[in-house]
This record gives sequence, C-alpha cells and structure tokens, in this order.
Amino acid sequence: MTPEHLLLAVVFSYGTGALAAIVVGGAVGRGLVAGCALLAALSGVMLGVICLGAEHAPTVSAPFLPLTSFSLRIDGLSAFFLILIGIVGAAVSVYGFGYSAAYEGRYSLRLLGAMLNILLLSLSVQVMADNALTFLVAWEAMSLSAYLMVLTEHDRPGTLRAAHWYIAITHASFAALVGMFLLLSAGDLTTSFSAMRSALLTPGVRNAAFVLALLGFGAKAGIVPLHVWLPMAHPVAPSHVSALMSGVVIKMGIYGLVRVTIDLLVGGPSWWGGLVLGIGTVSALLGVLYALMEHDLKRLLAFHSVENIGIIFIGLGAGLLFQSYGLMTLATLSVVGGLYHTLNHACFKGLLFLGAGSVLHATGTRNMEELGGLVKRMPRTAFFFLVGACAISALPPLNGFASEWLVFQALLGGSAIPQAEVALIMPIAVAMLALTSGLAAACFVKAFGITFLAIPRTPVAERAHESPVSMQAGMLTLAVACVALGLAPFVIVPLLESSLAGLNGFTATTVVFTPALPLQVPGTFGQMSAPLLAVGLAVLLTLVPLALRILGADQRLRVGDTWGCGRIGQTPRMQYTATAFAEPLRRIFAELYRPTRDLSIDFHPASKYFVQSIEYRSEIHPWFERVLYGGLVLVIRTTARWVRRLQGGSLHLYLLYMALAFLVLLTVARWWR
Amino acid sequence: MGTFAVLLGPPLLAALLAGVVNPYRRFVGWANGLLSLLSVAAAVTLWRHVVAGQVLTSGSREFLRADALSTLLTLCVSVVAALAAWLGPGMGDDDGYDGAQARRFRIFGNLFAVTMLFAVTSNNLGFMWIAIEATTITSAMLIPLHVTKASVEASWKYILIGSIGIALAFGGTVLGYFDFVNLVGRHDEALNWTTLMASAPHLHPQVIQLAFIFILIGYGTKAGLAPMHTWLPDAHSEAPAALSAMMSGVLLAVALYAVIRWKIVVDAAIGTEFTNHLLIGMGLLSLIVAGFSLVIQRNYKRMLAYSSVEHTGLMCVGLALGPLGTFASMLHLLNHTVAKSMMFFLAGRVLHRYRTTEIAAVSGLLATMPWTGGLFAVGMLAVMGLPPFGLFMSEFALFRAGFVAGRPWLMGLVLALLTVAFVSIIGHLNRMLYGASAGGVPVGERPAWPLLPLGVCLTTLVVLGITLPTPLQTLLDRIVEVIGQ
Amino acid sequence: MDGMFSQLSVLGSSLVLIFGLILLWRRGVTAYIAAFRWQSIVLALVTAIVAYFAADHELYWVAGALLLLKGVVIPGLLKRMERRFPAERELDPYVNTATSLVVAGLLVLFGYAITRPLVALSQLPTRAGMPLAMGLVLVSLFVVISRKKALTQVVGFLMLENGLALLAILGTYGIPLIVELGVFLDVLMGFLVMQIFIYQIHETFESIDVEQLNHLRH
Amino acid sequence: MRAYVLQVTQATLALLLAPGLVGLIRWMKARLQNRRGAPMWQPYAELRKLFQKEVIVSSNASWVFRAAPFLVFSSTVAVTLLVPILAVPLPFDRVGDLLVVVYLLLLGTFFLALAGLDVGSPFGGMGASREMTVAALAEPAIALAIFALALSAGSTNLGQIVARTLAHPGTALSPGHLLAFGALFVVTLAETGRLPIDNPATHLELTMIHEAMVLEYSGRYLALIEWAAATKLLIFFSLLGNLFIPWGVAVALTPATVAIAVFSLLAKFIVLAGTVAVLETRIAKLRLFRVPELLSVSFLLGLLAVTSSFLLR
Repeated sequence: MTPEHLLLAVVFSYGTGALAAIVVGGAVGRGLVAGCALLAALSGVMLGVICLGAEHAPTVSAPFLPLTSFSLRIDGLSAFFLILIGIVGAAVSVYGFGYSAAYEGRYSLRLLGAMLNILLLSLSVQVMADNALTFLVAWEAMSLSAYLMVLTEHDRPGTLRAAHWYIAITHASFAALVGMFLLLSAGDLTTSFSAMRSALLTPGVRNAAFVLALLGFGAKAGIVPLHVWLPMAHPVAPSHVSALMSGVVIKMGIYGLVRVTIDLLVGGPSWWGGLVLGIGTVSALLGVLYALMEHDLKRLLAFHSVENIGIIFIGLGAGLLFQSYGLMTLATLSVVGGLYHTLNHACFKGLLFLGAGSVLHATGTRNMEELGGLVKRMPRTAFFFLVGACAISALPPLNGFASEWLVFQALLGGSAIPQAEVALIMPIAVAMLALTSGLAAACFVKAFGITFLAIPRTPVAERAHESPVSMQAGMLTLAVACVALGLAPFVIVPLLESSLAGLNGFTATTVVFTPALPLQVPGTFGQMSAPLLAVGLAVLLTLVPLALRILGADQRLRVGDTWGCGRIGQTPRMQYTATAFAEPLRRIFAELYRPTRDLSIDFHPASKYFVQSIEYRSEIHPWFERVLYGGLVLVIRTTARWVRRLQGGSLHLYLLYMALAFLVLLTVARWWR
Repeated sequence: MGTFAVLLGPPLLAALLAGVVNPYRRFVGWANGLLSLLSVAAAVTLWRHVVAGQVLTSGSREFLRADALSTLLTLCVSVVAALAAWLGPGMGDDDGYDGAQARRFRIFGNLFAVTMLFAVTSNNLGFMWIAIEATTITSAMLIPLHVTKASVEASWKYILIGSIGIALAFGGTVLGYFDFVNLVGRHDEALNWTTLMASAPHLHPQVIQLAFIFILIGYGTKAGLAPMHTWLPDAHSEAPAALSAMMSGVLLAVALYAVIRWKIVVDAAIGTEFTNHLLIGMGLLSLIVAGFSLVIQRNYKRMLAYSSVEHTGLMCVGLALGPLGTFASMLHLLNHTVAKSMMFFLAGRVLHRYRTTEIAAVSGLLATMPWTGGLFAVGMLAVMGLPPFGLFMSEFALFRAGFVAGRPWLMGLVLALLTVAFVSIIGHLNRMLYGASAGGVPVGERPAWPLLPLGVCLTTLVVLGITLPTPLQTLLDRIVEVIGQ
Repeated sequence: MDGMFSQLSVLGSSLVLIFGLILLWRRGVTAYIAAFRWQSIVLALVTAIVAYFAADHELYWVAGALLLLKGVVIPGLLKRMERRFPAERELDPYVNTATSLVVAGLLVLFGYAITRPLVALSQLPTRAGMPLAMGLVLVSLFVVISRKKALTQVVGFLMLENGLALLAILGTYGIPLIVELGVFLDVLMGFLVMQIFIYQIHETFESIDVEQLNHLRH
Repeated sequence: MRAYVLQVTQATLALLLAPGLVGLIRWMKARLQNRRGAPMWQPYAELRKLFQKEVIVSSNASWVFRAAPFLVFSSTVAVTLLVPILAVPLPFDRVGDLLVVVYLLLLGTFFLALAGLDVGSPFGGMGASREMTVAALAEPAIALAIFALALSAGSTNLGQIVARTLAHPGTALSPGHLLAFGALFVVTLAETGRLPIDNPATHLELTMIHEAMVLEYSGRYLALIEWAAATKLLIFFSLLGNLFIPWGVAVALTPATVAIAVFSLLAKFIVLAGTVAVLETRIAKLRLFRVPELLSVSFLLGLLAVTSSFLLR
C-alpha cells in the first residue's frame, strides 16, 4: 500500500462519506457517514505511520487551484498530525453515529454528516499542504465546516452568538495568515513552502511574519488573549463535534506554529521563544483558573483546552528558546514534549468531551448542579470519564503524566541557558506549570465528583440511562489510546523525534533509548519508566487485598446510612455543589475573578426581621474579555455609527461630498508637479 | 461587422418588440430571453476571436472595436442581461408586477443592456460617454417601477447625482480632446481611442492630469466609488431585483471600464504613478466607507449594495498594483459580476416572499425557503471571498500582487477592512437564516425554475475557484497587455 | 482680425457667465428660466461667431440646434412646469445670497487658476474665454448643491451643460459633429426624464422641495 | 540481587516504622503539654483493632469509595520503593524521580478526595474541596524545591541528588539547599495535614481537612488510609532528612553501612518529630484563607533557593 494509494483512499472515503450524508438520510445515512469517516481515519493513521519513518517525504501535486497548483507533501511532522487526526477522527465518527440519532427530527442530519467528513478531509489536507494556497484553502474549509457544525443546534439561545464570535476570530486569524504567508513567499509566485525555506528575509520581515503567525495560529489554538471564542463555541456544538474541535481542530494552530517557526523560518531570536513561553504560561494558568469556576460541564472542558494549549505552548516556547541558544538536544526534547502533549490532549480531551456528550445525551443538561449519582446509572461512561480525568490531571500511569513530565524535564534543562536573566524564566514557568497541574487535579475532582458521584440532584439525573453501544465504543477507543500512550512513552518519543528530524537543526538521535523500559534523558536530568510504574501499582493493588485476606483481616461489609450528625433523612441538597467546591479558590483568587455579587432580600410585609425570600447571584466575567474585546467592538461600532451618518439622506449633502472631492482632486492635479 | 450586429441587435429588437405589443403578453418575455441568448453567443464569438489574437473592428472608421478588455465586459454585460431577461418581471404569473410595469421593464431593460454593450464596444470615447449617459437615463426610468415615496426619492437622487457626474466626465472628454487638438489639430477620428493612444506620449502632462480628474470623478460616480457612492444603496434598495442585478453586477464594471480606458491614455502620457495614487486613494476610501457601513446594517439589499462599493474599491486598488494586480482585479471583476447578480436575484425572491427588506423581519429563511436560503447563504459566503469560490482566488491574487509590488502595509489595511466587513455580514446573514421562521410566511419555493440559472451561476463561481480555464487565462493576459501598454 | 474674434468670444463667454450668476442673485424660478434662455441664446451666438471666423460650416448647424433646443424647447417645457407648480419659490436656500455670491466669486477665481495651463497651451484666439467657461461649470455645480427646489436644480444642471459646451467650443472649436449631435440628444433625454421625475415627486410629496426627500438613510 | 532484597526491606521497614513515628509525635506533644499521653506504639494497637472490625459502607457510595483506600495505600507504598530511605544506588531508582514521587502522592490525594465526595455528606465535600485547594497551592513550592535540588545535583533523580550532595559536602550548606529545605518543610506540614494547616487530632468540621474526607471510612479501609497517611509522613521526613542531610545513607551495600544508615535514619526522625511536636504545641491552626499566605511564603523560599543556586553556579 504505497502512500499515494492511501492518500487516495483517505480523500475518496471522506468524499463518499460527505456525499452519502447528503444523499441518504436517516439511520442508513448516519451509518454511512460514520463508516466512511472511520475507514478514512484509519487509512489516515496508516498513511501517517508509513510516512513517519520514511526517508523521502512523498509529494503529490494536482493542477486544481488556479494560481499556484494544489500540492501536498507528507513529511514527519505531517505524518504525526495525520495519526492524531486519525485516532480522534475514528473515535468521534463511531461516537457520532449513536449521538446524532437524537437529532433525527429536529436538525438537518445531512448537513451535520457532510460537514463532519469535510472537516476531517480538510484537516488531513491541511497538514499535508506544501504551498500557501493549499494551506489557506484547507484552513478556511476547516473553519467553515466546523462553524456550520457549531450552528447545528441553532434554535438554542447563545448558539448564534457563539458561532458568530467563532467565525469572526477565525477569519481574523485567517487574514493574519494570508499576510504572513505572502510576507514569507517574498515575491515567489508559487508561494511553495520549499521556496519559503530558502528565501532570504530581512530580520524585520521575519519578526513581522512570526508575530502574524503567532496571532493567526494562536487565535486558532485558543491562547489567552484570543481564546474568547473557545468556551463559547465548543459547549454549543454537538458533543462529538466539540470533541473533534477541542481534540484536533485547535491543534492545527500548534501544527501551523511549529511548521512556520521551526520549519519555514528555521528558528529566530530568543525573544520569540520567550514570548511563546510567556503566553503559554499565562494561558495555562488563566485557562485552569476560569475552568474551576465553571459549572457547565462542556464550558469547563473548553477552558481546560485553553490550559492544555498553554502547556503545549510552554513546550514549544522552551524549544524555540533553546534553539536560539543552539542547545539542540534540549530544543528537541521540549518540542517533542509539546507535540507528545498535543497527541495526549487530543486523546483525553476527546474522551472527556465524548463522556460529557453521553451525560448530555442521557440527562439533556450540561449543568453539573443538576447532575450527580450517574456512576451507578452510567457505570461505563463514568469509568471512561474517570480515565480521562486522571489523564488530564497528569496522574502517573496515564499519558497526561508522561508528556507533562517531559515538559518539566525540558524546563528544568533551562539552567543550561548562558544568560542568567533569561534562564530565570524557566523556574517561574516550572512553578506556574506545577500550580496549573495542581489546580487541574482540583478541577477534575470537582467535575467527576459532582457530576458522577453521590446522590442525583434532580429527577432528570435520577432517570439517566447508559449511552448506546456506539458511543461507548468511541469512548473505549480513546480510553485505550490514553492508557497505551501513557504506558509507552519510550516508543512514542523516538517516533516523534524522527518526525522532527526532517526539520533542519533538529538532530535525530538526541534522546537515547536503552532497550530497558525506562525513558532516559541523558546528559540532562530525569529518568522515568512509566510501564514499570504501572506494573508496580498493579502488583501492589492485587497484593494488598490478598494480604489482608491472608492475614485474617475482617472481611465483613455492611451497607448503612451516611453520617449526618444524627439527622435521619439524607437529602441531595445536603451534598456539596460545584460552586461550593470551588469557593475556597474563588476567594483566594478574588482579585483575578472580581466576582460580581448582588443580594436581593424581600422582607416579610409584617416586619423587617422576617424574610420572605433571599436571592443571591454571583457572576464571574473574565475582565480582559470585557476590556479587550469590549473595547475593540466599541471602537468599530463608534466608527461605524460615525460613517453611517455620511449616508444621512440629504441629496445636497451627497452632492457636497462629490463637489468637495472634485475640488480637492483638482487642486492636487493642478499643483501635483 | 456581423458579430457586432448579432451583439447589439437582439436587445434592440427585444425592446422594439416590447414597445409594439402594447397590452403586455408573456411571449414578449420569452422572446426577450431567447434574443438575449443570441447576444451572449456573439460575446462568446468575440471571446474566441480575441483568444485567437484578432481584434475585431467594424466599419471603415473603426466605429466599434472589441479588444480583450471590451470582450471581457461584453461577456459580463450579455450574461447578466440574459439573466435579467429570463428572471426579470413579466415571465412568471405572480411575480409582483402587472403588465404595464413588465412592458416598461422589457423596453428600458433592453435599452439599458444595449447602451452598456455599445459603451464597451465603441472605439470613440465621445460615443462611449454618450452610451454611458444613456445607461443612466434608461436605468433611471426603471427604478420607480413600483411608484412609492422611497423609489421616487431614490430615482431622483440617482438621476441627479448620475447626470452631474456624467457631465463632469463630458468635461474630461472635452479636455482630453483639447489636449489632442493642440498637438495634432482637429479631425473626425480624433476621439477614437486608438488614435488617442497613438499620440498619447506627447500629450501635455498638466492638461491630461486635469482631464483625468474630471474622468475619475465623473465615471467614478457611475462606478460607485466613495465619496460619490451615495446614490448606490438608495437605488439598489428600491430598484426591482433584475435592475439591481444589472446595475450592481455590470454597470459599475462598465463605468470602471471607462476609467480604465482613460487611465491607459494618461499612463502612456505621464507614467502610472499619478493614476495609481489616485486609484489607491479612492479604492481605500470606498473600502473604509463600505466596510464600516456594513457593521450596523438593517436592510439586506443595502448590505449587498455596500458590498458592491467595497468590491469596486478593491478592484480600484488592484488596478494600481502593476500587471499582476491588473490580472487579479480583472478576474475579480468577472467573479464579482457573477456573484453579485446572483445575490440580487436571490434577494429579489426573498423580498417577494417576505415582503420586507428588514434583516430583523426575515428569520428562518432556511426553514421557509430551503433552496433559496441555501443558495443565498452559499452565495453570501462567495461574495465575502471564502475559498472554494472564485472571489477568494482573485482576492488572494490581488494580495499576492500587493506584496510583490512592495505595499505590505496597504495590503494589511485592506485585509483588516475586508475582515470587518466579513464579520458584520456573517452576523446579519445568521440573523436571516436561522431562528424560528416568521409567522404567516408560506413555506416552499413556488416558481422553482429560476433557481436553475442561479445554480449555474454558483457552479461557475466554484469552477472559477478551483481552476482557471486556459481561454480565460489568455483573455486576462491579453487585457494585462492592453492595460500595460 | 484675430483681435476682433477673440474680443467678441471673450465678451460672449463673460455674458454667459453673468447670466449664470443671476441664478444666485434672484429668487423666483421664472427669473431662473429667463436667465437660462438668454444664456443659451448668447451661447448659440458665440458658436455662430466661432463658425464665422473659423469658416467651419458644421458649427452653424450646431449653433442652430443649440438655439432651437436650449433656447426654445427646453425653456418652454420649463415654463409649462413652472405654471403647474406656481407656489414653488426658492424661499430660503441653504446659503443666503450674499455668501453665495462671494462663494461664486471664489469659484470663478479657482476656475482661472485651474485653466491657466490650458490657456498657456492653446494657440486658438478664443482661448482667453476658457477660464470663464470653467468658472460657469463650478458656479452651476454650487447652484445645484445649495438650492432646495428640484426645478432650480435642473436649471443648475442645464447651466453646467452649457458651461461645458462653451468650454468645448472655445477650446476646440466644438467636438466632432456626430458626437455633438449625440450630446444634444442625451441632454434632451436627460431633461425629459428629470421632468417626469419632478411630476412624480410632486404627485407623491405634494411639493418639489428636495429637502423632504430624506427618508432613505444609512 | 542483594540490592533488590535491600529495596524490599527498606519498604517494609518504612511501613513498620510509620505508625510508630506518628505515635512518637503524639507522645512528644503530650509530654510537652504536661500530659502522660498514650505510649508510642498506640497507633499499632489502633491499626490492629481496625483490621478486626467490620466495614460499614454508605448506601450512596459507589465502587470509587471502595477502591480509594487500596489506591491510596498502594501509591504510597510505591513511593517508599522510590525514595532513598536507607541506601542510595537502588535498582528502582531508575523507575521514578522526584517528579514521579510528587505526582504519585497527588494520585493518592485525588482518589481520597473523590471518595470524600462519593458519600454525599457535607463533611466529605468540605474536606475534599479544602484538601484539593491546599494540594494545588502546595504544588509550585514543591516544584521550586525540586528545581533548586536538581540545579545543584544536575538531575531530578533521587539517587543522584543524594550521591552528589555526599560527594560535594559544601553544597549541603549552600543557601539554595537551606532555602529549599525550608520550602519543603512548610510543604510537608501542608501535605501531611499537620497543625498550622490542618489539625490531625480533631473531628471538628471547621478545622479538619484530612479527617473530613475519611469520616465515612471504617474497619480495614480506615486502617489502610491511616497507615498510608502515616507512611506519607515518614516519606516526607525521609526526603527532608536524606536529601538535605545525606550523611549516614549507605552507599556501599554492606551490613555495617546498612546498620549505620538505620541508626542515622532513626536519629533524623527523632529530631524532625521533635521539631514538629514543638511547632504544633507552639502555634495555633491558621484560618483556611490564611493558608495560601503560608504557602506563598514557601513558594518565595523556593524561588529564592533557585535564584541563589543560579547565581552561585
């Protein structure tokens, strides 16, 4: 199966999937959509695996696009992202089959199915693009198909507004990318990437291109100042779409940044790495802090995407910083750490969104305050969600820990940077990263605990039922992926490493792999063996209950009532709620959140001392959202209101404009030379 | 000579037929439709000739001449005229116009088409002026097809601003002729474009600059360049859909054609720097005014009108970016004509069903009219310049030309303005497409057959977005030669 | 010989300009129509003079057409319209008379400055009149902007046409005949359309005051 | 082969000593407060009693509640296999470094908090929320302490850190090490729920954090959790002792050096237990919202440790 055949298989099956969605309706249509997407995703993974190690990168070109031509090239980096798209794509398409059944009568399933296939196709084409026009066309097709899918549930409040913010910021980033690519192609009409690599650009142009790339790709990835659309768009989209968007679509920002900064611009001055590292740290911290305050399950997960993108940016930023100082081993380590976390985040975030989707599917609500006790009613979904929660909180045997460990080692390597004041960023980044992972663990205890454990808080949660088999299959694939990625870093890291080998400046054999299981990072710092850790924990987990049984510990177990200080009944209202759980942190970080509090008490008419009802409302609006975006919208609207007055309705005014323009231009022409 | 007759004849015939058949009957409409196809065929033969390298002229004194630039415009005009003939009033039974109105549309609509065709094929700049003045008159007659306060107001503003603009353009033609007379002396073919070009390098710089200002303000008014664009939103929101399609799609292009004809002469005389600065200034002003007028917009027909002002401004900026820029802006002209005329016809159908041009009042368009709504949404995405469609390709070519011509900051500003326009339009579009469908609005696509030609328009846009057919490529290269002279 | 010819042409064009300025000074529409009529007659006279001195027979036809079209037909139609809407006086234009005269003066000066290269370049004896023609163009543009009544605006537009025709005759002894005829046809058609619209405005708005035409906004 | 045997003995020794250490601290506090106090081996008796008792599980609880004690206990035992309590070049040293240790402990806390929430009582929720807040805020301080140690030792591997400090005794007294010791000491108090942050001896819902989570446990589950908490305390004491004052840790695996290692370990434990006992009798519990200030002090100590080790490098 040569790469070309596989590529054709990918494009062909996504295409048939999209067509089938439009032509065939109902369950068969959904089946075809899911089947074709699954087939294409798997062949995408195979294509990626084949091309990951290949010496020469296979190229395909077709005279489609008018100006430059449509050319693809699958080098190591593209292959890695193809695998990422394939894994999450497969899981999402299988999950989608069951999940979209609920949309049968209400929304257009044909559009949803077609757009799912087109999104996956444009993602695959995007990572293989070899010239600017193909990249931009795939980029916009991706944004559009995702936008249309976000709009599926258009009659719900807030969907239109969220979709509008999404397409607005995505298009602004698209404009930045057009500018950047044209700056990079510097006069070469084919705008091909190979020409960009060899183009000699002045430092000024390179810096401008970098800033535009950061803005464009950062907006897509969802780094802090530009992340506003992410917590709005992902919750309103159908869950399997938000899983795909959070897992894969925002990773295109990462792919783009790596492709431009490391491949096309071949590294740059150290402030590039510093800026990316700084943005990563801020995004990670703010992402998790705002996630803690959420009690809408999918908004919480969306904010966590911002956090994890921050961690990936920390890895990339450290890589760029090391590259600018010529410490190639550390640079490779940190970029590999970043990419490894990209793959891990795609898996566990996808899993969590699918889990949230089945909760939404079963109960119809995303609000954690109305859920609870689902672990007994949806045992398998609960287990998968728990696996995802442990992975995202970077608990040892799973994949979150492996990549976060790598990023930590990269940052700890920072001491090798000659300039002391630059090296000082590293410990601060380490501290912020540690705080973020701590808060993430707290947030997911809240998310899993309040949603799944204890007593159901509403009748809706009471009547919850396990999700259909196809949805569980989707979640199972991603859970297995998380565990596998967690156990086998010593396999994944060299593969990642060879995918970077193609990019100049990154040597191939920096991370040595001894046949023994541990992941060694020679010459720098750490050594860790995930498989041995997992085996150790498993052995202990079996040994301890066995020992208790052998040593004659009492095995009797009786079910009784929870201790309620002597009260008889145990009502759901006595449980902790999500807001209560996050109250200590809200108070500690009050200056950041600036929670608005309003209390309205209406007293009993008889006397001031008796109260009929008290209503307490406290909201948290991210202040920079109000300042940054509120300001921007205000500026545009005031200019628009000012420009509108030009068309005031009076004919004389219109003629005056014409006459003034005429006189002005006459004077210009008369005294021009 | 034959092709010109086949080009200009059919619309004249159709107008005559409509004039003769007093109580309007539907066969006039069908005849008009068939005749318009004839002129499209003539335009295509012209295209074939130009691709083969011949420049067709008619008559001894080269009265009519069709070089590459004119052929592109004839193509656009004839196609849009054919669309207007098939989709205009007087074809279906209840398209909201009675017999008299349909007859009036058939007469003046065809006259409008003839004058535009004559304007783009006439070699004599004087006749070109006369033809463009005639377009103003014929189209002004059609704006108040439904006599309401708003349409009367729109037509008065249109005729007054248009006539004053055209008078100034006549001033420019006179000054150009004056410059030529002082150089060579008076003779009848003086105003022919070819003769003017022959002696262009020796023209007096000061006078030709003054003449170009008159031309730019004059024909700029007809092209809807800011600050003379004020008639455009009013005219489009009141005119019948077919007329708005012809005006927004092609009339702006014809006026731009006139400006280009004189730009070539002026460039031959004093170099491109003077005209480029002017065009970039006007283009940028149009982009700014149109971009920000779209932000708070409550009427979807005015939204389309402002989008036309924006795209014309973009074409002007493109013209000033060297040969690559000219190539991009001519491709953009073709794409914009197809896209904008399609959009106005769709807007006409929406207006006919919802009875209002208020964006807020039109909701649930996808629910009530799925096919029209779908076409409207996809067409709007095309007009905003999104990839799979031709407009994105021409805009990308334009930006590429801008960066090659060494004007990155200008391109950055243009990109930002286009993004502002995109964001506002997609907001308005969403409000129309989604949401609960307005009460009392009948669901379904009653006259479904008009959707077929509009579907064809959309497919051409997609084809232009995917590949650039070689005959079109050679046509555009020939135009770049003509303009780059 | 040339001396007499250029003096006559300059006298004629200054007369044409003066008739234009009357629009700014008087208030009644009847005065405007009379001014336009006499301006067209003088313009036809100047054309005849140029035809006589430049011995160009075609120009006689042009002078005749000018006299017939702009001297008789259009003023007649204007008179008929004016009788239909008697109450329409230019009561308070946007710019009162004093300032509009000052502005007109400035515009004529600006016209002079603009046409200096033209006069320098041209060898024809009639070149001295061109700045006056340009002045008339700018003044009539100002009239159209500052007057409120639709009828006055039409007269202002017609004066603009006169100014340009004068410019053509003085600068190039008239543009080629065919084109000249086309221009006359267009001016006539343009005027007829405006006339139809003015009747329509009167029907729908009960007055031809353009100021109330401001419903279409933004 | 002898190394593996030593590794296992080290783990069993840690498990056996842990309850005694807690008993020692309680006994010392009692003596300081002029009370006779329970004897040092009292915790052993409690554990034996609990293992004989019947387990009562709340009706609301799910399998998470039942699995949590085993997860907490096995993660803590796994950590004892990684930490250099007696000797340094141990085979399992390559399996995990200081980061793995920290995150394994976080795994234990994570599941304990979940178990607290699972029963659906307000105490469990309150305990879980406060425990996770304190754990989250302690993370940066631990990270900086690790960074400071790693800087001077060139690696986060525990064995290498101890070996390097043994090889260069001067670094043990460097300001980096001292400040890191201070930071890690405060973190120990926070992580093991000692007085200024959490009061181990009370069941008053206002002051208990760790106890609130385990309120619902009984029988052998409670025994496992108590034992794990005691082992966690021992782990932190051995980290404090061996990483910063490594003298006495056996480098060559001979019976003599191992004996010396055991005695030095006991001596360090007694000293540390004494300081903790004195500390707990002197100061009162901090209000929950004053705890972040204490943890930011330790964060500051860590940061100063890092900067000083940077400048002196």
